[in-house]
Amino acid sequence: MTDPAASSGIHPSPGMPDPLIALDHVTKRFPGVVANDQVSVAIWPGEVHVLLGENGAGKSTLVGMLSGIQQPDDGGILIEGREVSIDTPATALSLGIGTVFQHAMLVPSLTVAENMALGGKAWTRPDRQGIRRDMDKVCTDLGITIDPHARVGSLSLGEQQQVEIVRAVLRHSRVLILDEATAMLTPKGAQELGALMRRLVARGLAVIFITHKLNEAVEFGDRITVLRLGRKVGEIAPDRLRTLGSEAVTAEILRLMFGSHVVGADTGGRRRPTPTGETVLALSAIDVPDESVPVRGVDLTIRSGEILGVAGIDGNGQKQLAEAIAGQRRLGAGTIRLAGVAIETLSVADRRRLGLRYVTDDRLNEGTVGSFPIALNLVLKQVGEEPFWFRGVQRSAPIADHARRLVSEFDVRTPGVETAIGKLSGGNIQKALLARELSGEARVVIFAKPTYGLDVQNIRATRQRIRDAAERGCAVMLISTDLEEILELSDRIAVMDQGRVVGVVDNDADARSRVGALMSGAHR
Amino acid sequence: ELKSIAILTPEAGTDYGWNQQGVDAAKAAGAAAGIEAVVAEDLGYGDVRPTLRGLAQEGAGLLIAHASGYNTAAPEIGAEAKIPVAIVDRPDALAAGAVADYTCSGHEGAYLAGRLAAKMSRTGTVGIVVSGEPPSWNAQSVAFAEGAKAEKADITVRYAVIGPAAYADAAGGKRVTEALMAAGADIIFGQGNGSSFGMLQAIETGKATDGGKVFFIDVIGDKTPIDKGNLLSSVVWNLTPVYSAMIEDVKADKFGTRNYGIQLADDSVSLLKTKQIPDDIWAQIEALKKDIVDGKIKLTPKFDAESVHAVVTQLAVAAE
Amino acid sequence: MSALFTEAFLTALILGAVTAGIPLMLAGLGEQISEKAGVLNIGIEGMMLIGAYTGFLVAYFTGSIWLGFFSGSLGGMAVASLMALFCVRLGLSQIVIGIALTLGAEGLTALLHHFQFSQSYPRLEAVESLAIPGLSALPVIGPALFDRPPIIYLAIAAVAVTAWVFRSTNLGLALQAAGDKPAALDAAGVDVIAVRTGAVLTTGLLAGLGGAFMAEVGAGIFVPFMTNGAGFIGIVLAMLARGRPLWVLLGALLFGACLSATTALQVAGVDIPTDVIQMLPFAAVLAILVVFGRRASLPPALGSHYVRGAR
Amino acid sequence: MTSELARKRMTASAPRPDLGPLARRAALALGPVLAALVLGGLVLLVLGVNPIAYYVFVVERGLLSPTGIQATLTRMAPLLLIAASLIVAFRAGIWNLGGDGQFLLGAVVVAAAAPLLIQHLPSWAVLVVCMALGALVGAVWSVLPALLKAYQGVNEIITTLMMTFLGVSFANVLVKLAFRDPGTTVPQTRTLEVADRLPRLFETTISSGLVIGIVAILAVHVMMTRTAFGLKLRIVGANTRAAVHAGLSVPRLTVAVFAISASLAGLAGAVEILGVQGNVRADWNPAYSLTVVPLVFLARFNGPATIAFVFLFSVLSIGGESAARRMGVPNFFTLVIVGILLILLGLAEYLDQRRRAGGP
Ligand SMILES: Nc1ncnc2c1ncn2[C@@H]1O[C@H](COP(=O)(O)OP(=O)(O)OP(=O)(O)O)[C@@H](O)[C@H]1O
Ligand SMILES: Nc1ncnc2c1ncn2[C@@H]1O[C@H](COP(=O)(O)OP(=O)(O)OP(=O)(O)O)[C@@H](O)[C@H]1O
Ligand SMILES: [Mg+2]
Ligand SMILES: [Mg+2]
Repeated sequence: MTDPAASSGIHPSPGMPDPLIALDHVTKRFPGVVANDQVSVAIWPGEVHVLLGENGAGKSTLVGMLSGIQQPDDGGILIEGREVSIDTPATALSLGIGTVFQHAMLVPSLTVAENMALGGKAWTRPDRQGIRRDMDKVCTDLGITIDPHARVGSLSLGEQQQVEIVRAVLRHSRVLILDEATAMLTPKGAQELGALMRRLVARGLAVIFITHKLNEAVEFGDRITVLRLGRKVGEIAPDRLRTLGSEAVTAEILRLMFGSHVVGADTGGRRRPTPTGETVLALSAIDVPDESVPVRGVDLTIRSGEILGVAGIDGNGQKQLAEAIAGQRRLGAGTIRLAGVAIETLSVADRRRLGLRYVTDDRLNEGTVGSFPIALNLVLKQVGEEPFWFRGVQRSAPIADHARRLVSEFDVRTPGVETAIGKLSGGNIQKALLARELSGEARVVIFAKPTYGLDVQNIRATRQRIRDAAERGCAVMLISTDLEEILELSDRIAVMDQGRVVGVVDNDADARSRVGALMSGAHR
Repeated sequence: ELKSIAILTPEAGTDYGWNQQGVDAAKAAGAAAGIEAVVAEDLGYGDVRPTLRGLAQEGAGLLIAHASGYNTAAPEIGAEAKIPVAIVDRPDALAAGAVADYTCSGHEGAYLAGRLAAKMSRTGTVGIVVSGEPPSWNAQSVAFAEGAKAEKADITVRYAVIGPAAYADAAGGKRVTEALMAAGADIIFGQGNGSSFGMLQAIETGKATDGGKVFFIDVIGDKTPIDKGNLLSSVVWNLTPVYSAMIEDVKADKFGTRNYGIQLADDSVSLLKTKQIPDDIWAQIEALKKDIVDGKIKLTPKFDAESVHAVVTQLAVAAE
Repeated sequence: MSALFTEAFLTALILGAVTAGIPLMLAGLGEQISEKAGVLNIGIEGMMLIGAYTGFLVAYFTGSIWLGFFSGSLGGMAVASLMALFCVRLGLSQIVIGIALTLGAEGLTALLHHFQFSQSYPRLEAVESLAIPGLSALPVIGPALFDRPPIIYLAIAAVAVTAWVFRSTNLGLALQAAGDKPAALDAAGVDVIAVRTGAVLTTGLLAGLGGAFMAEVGAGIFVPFMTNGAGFIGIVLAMLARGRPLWVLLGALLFGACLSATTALQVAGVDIPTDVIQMLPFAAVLAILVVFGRRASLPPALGSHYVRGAR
Repeated sequence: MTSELARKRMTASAPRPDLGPLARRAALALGPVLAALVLGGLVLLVLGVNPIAYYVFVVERGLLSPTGIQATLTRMAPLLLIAASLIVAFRAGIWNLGGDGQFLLGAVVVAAAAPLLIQHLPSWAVLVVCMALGALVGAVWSVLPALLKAYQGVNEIITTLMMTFLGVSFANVLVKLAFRDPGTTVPQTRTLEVADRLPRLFETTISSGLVIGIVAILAVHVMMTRTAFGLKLRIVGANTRAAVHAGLSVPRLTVAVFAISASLAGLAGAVEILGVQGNVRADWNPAYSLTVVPLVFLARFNGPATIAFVFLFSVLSIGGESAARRMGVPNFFTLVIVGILLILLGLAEYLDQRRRAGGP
């Protein structure tokens, strides 16, 4: 609270023009939480303004008030110095504020072009041709390819995010808000998005960019605001950002984000000697039928203590494969052996009983039951088992104790274990999910995008947990679109492309380039 | 001493039909005997035990359960509350001091209606439309068809039921009646509470296949007040004598020693004379009525639906 | 040719099927619009009944069948506006309010009928028909289909209009988005509440018109409870049609045809117990579901209230 | 600093001081009832009827008079069983709207079997066998929707509604053609004598069906809220994908839900026959299910709360019938009151939720 930057007002100096948008001491409360507490932020044209903060810090809520999704309980919003009330998303759009939300805001049953047409005059025909033309132009501008006639539901999350960016640009927004837009992108994709942001601000737009990746913040940002527990705890202005080196900026950010105590040092890089344990998971000749991305002929083995990374661009059959191993999908052909036992005909529950764990990447729609309390979600896969149930009857005390233990162990930020899990921020839901899967006796753990949407500190903690799992002798499959993550953790790396494993490489010095080549389709 | 009687009806006593005849008769009989008549109408076909108990508690000295659907509940509650009950369609339930039946069959009247219809039909086809197949309607449907055939052996009798639980299906009544009219019927014998107004509307707004007017023969009540010139007749049931007799029997401690009924003989069943019926034809009908009363024409009621299906004209017959 | 299946009789059967089918179609079409926008409208039976009552009342007192249809639609919309207020705006349970409106409408119309018409049972005059030149001269189907009250043509046009709105307008996209992912529609700057309110009111309009049709054309009279479950059949039709207006029309006509077939079998004196014959239309639908039963594709947000920014 | 900040954040918007939970519940239930009575009273005034007198009759007959309250409690039995049936299904996310068909067929088969069985078995055994039979028949009538839903994903609202339409006709076919009492012209089944029916409670006319109903609804409540099986059903109901992910066999649980729900509805039919009616007539269809649906919703699928709502509804329907007769108002007025009451109860719950959420 003593950081001078934190109190920086809306008008930095009397002579300067008004900022494009300013949030003036806004406060937003939710039942049991103050999501934003007297936050003041000014957004300038021609700047990428990065919002940083740990999970639940209030970033999404803050931009929600600019997008018309939330109304501030206190404080005001100014556009070019005039106080405005952004009471609906329509108002936000008419004010030139375009948003790419953290959770996709497209209608899955409509095509890309139809999604773009949403909001047009009621009785008119959606101008599919015109939209297509405009889209083509923006897409070439941005170096993106999207089929305007594809149904959005058939696109990967990454592609959906691109669609939303194109839509925001198409609408001639003056302010573009990107809430964790790079979370689903490959490093290359993130780079492209960064370049795009630079081009947009060069045209005089303002961009608000929320991310958990500090390197992106430093690389693409002109100004950085850090939120913590709902309060603005610091702002790094453009000149200071330029003068400090990237090392120093990162240190400064970490200090602002997590307080003065030092964040655990990164243990990253190549790790332990190559594991030599026996094979725990063996996939042979796996086929998984699927309408969009069928998986074909996958052969993989993972030893005890080994981490097998599965790299690949989002939507290349990773999810289908993971679901098939977990038992949520029927196999077309092939066998799956867990410690020698064929499990391909067993149910999800039986596979779990044998020690198979699957951390889904779809935490909202699959991993949790949003309306149920955290405590129950933490035993969701153990319903009926002792000690939580005795002869089929629920025992509240052990369930609550278990929940409290995991909540503190995994640092889930929540008002209590009886809170509905859907009310938590994305990162905290993910922590709860990890807590559930990593507790108890596991032999094989499949992680799908385990750090998606997590803040730096949680990413570190999560990666450490993945390592610990391997250390304890688990066979770990790590599916991720984040190549850095794969390179940091894996012993070997399998690359998936269009439903096939196109190569498995040891994680040695030239792994990066070989994986990169495989991912970009060099084998084709 | 008997101070009041109560009647329970499933629907409102304003239907120019079964419910209204019951309610009106109970009031008339009560007035004649100088006792109060309590009316509980619109009770539906569900559980009437609460109402029966309530009326018993309020001091009714005779419960008239005016629906065949009440004939299980009423004797039970009557026995429980020690009050005599009158029911319909269960002649075998007769119990001294406790239960008497007044199964109403207008079959004699319906037979006359059939004779009348056959005499007056120009097209040689008459129709029967019903909204359901309860016993008393079946008996009248059979008698109507028999009467028509007795009058004119080659007459065609068409028959159709409106639909499931269609007592209120006025649109269905109209639709089915129109189909029968298109099949040639110029006289419709209609039985069906709310739906009968739909039948009437079809008749009023439609034409017979010969281009002429279609006539309606109603049952139980007298729709003359709302007629627009298409009402040919009605098999009218008058329950006042029945209820009066019951009251007398209760007073005389004889209730439950006999059942009651309606018949042409005492005018508790009668055929309505409207101005649509020419006098000469009416005279013939009067003569036929006398034959029935005198026993020269023997009629036995048939209460089941199969009997109805057996007497109406089959397609095979029509195709000859 | 048999003496029974004359041209006049066949005409009457087809006509009966159409006349019975139109109210079902209007109800189903209305329900489909609500469902597309994410509102499960269980109150449709009540909307039909009120429509039937007001339609009849006005047609009877003014002598104008058109004023009757107009006020029947308004009556349906009045009930629908309650649904819009309580369910769409305030987010009360759609099932509770839907059933409450149906029960209330049943009671209210029966009550009003009791005080107004239960002595007189007024009946309307025949409804004028409009012959479509050329087509009406066709045998059997000419008089059955092309020499009918103009409201029937309008009702069928409503199917075409709805299909057009669904397929080729921005409104259609908005309706679909409101039922599939209301948050996305909201984020695109369209007021979800307004879209859903409009959809529910349109449902009321169509259901009210269906009720008015039933009272004015179908029966020529109002009697209590006369819709007799037509609204619920409308719900089934809407769900079976999976968002396609034309299928609602076909389903409704099929239903009407089953009713006519029932009558035809009886009039022909076929000696099957009546109750067995009457199971026909329902058994047919179930058979279709068993044979073609595929995943039902109801809008994902159907039945759930939309609150902006809620988690 | 962190903890201080965190504490401030977590407590800054503590919910406003609450009324006692009992007082709140009472206000929640009584407020809408009073408001509905006032609105209904206005309607009565328009009709020229004294509302006070009307309501006095309702309360007197439905609640205060000994025979009235007995009738009210007896009426509750089938409603409670149907409510239990709906709670199981709705909590599991399955919209079983086929309760009326399941009820009716259970009733018909029991009505046919009981008078025959009584000739061979002692009365208590007949009652037990027949209740099991009713439950079984109800379950059988849900097999088609259950399988279609579980293995084909066919929407159960359509199929169960269809099965009810079909069931109503089929029940008539059974009564008229298969199970008909040859001793009467009325198309109805044979009758189970009063003495052989479910025993009455103590010296009253209250059927012991009431006890069965209360036990069933409480059992269902405990099952859904306290047991592993109930939780599995709730997971399926809340999020099917999560259920699959958690390793639950969704199709099998779906079939189980239909089986339990439909057999409770069938049991309701059996209890209504064994406890009250004694036989079934053709065209009999009390259609209880439709009115119970909103009641369980208002009770938020909570067993004890449902009992309260069912009681309220029974008082209204028993008392309303009598008041209507005595005041010369058509019985339909009760429907109007019930409609208004449902809306107001829904509204009260909405206001309460908003208040608890600390909204404006
Ligand atoms: N609609 C809502 N209802 C209740 N609580 C909410 C709501 N939206 C946000 N919150 C709470 O407000 C706090 C801030 O959430 P917000 O989503 O803004 O965090 P964030 O910084 O975007 O986190 P993340 O990085 O995980 O996305 C969290 O504690 C969250 O649980
Ligand atoms: N904000 C979010 N937080 C967590 N999970 C999300 C979020 N948004 C979407 N998801 C889920 O993440 C999953 C990954 O989406 P994606 O479209 O990339 O799937 P995929 O791995 O390509 O598989 P498929 O090809 O079957 O769609 C989806 O199931 C989606 O529902
Ligand atoms: Mg966020
Ligand atoms: Mg994909």
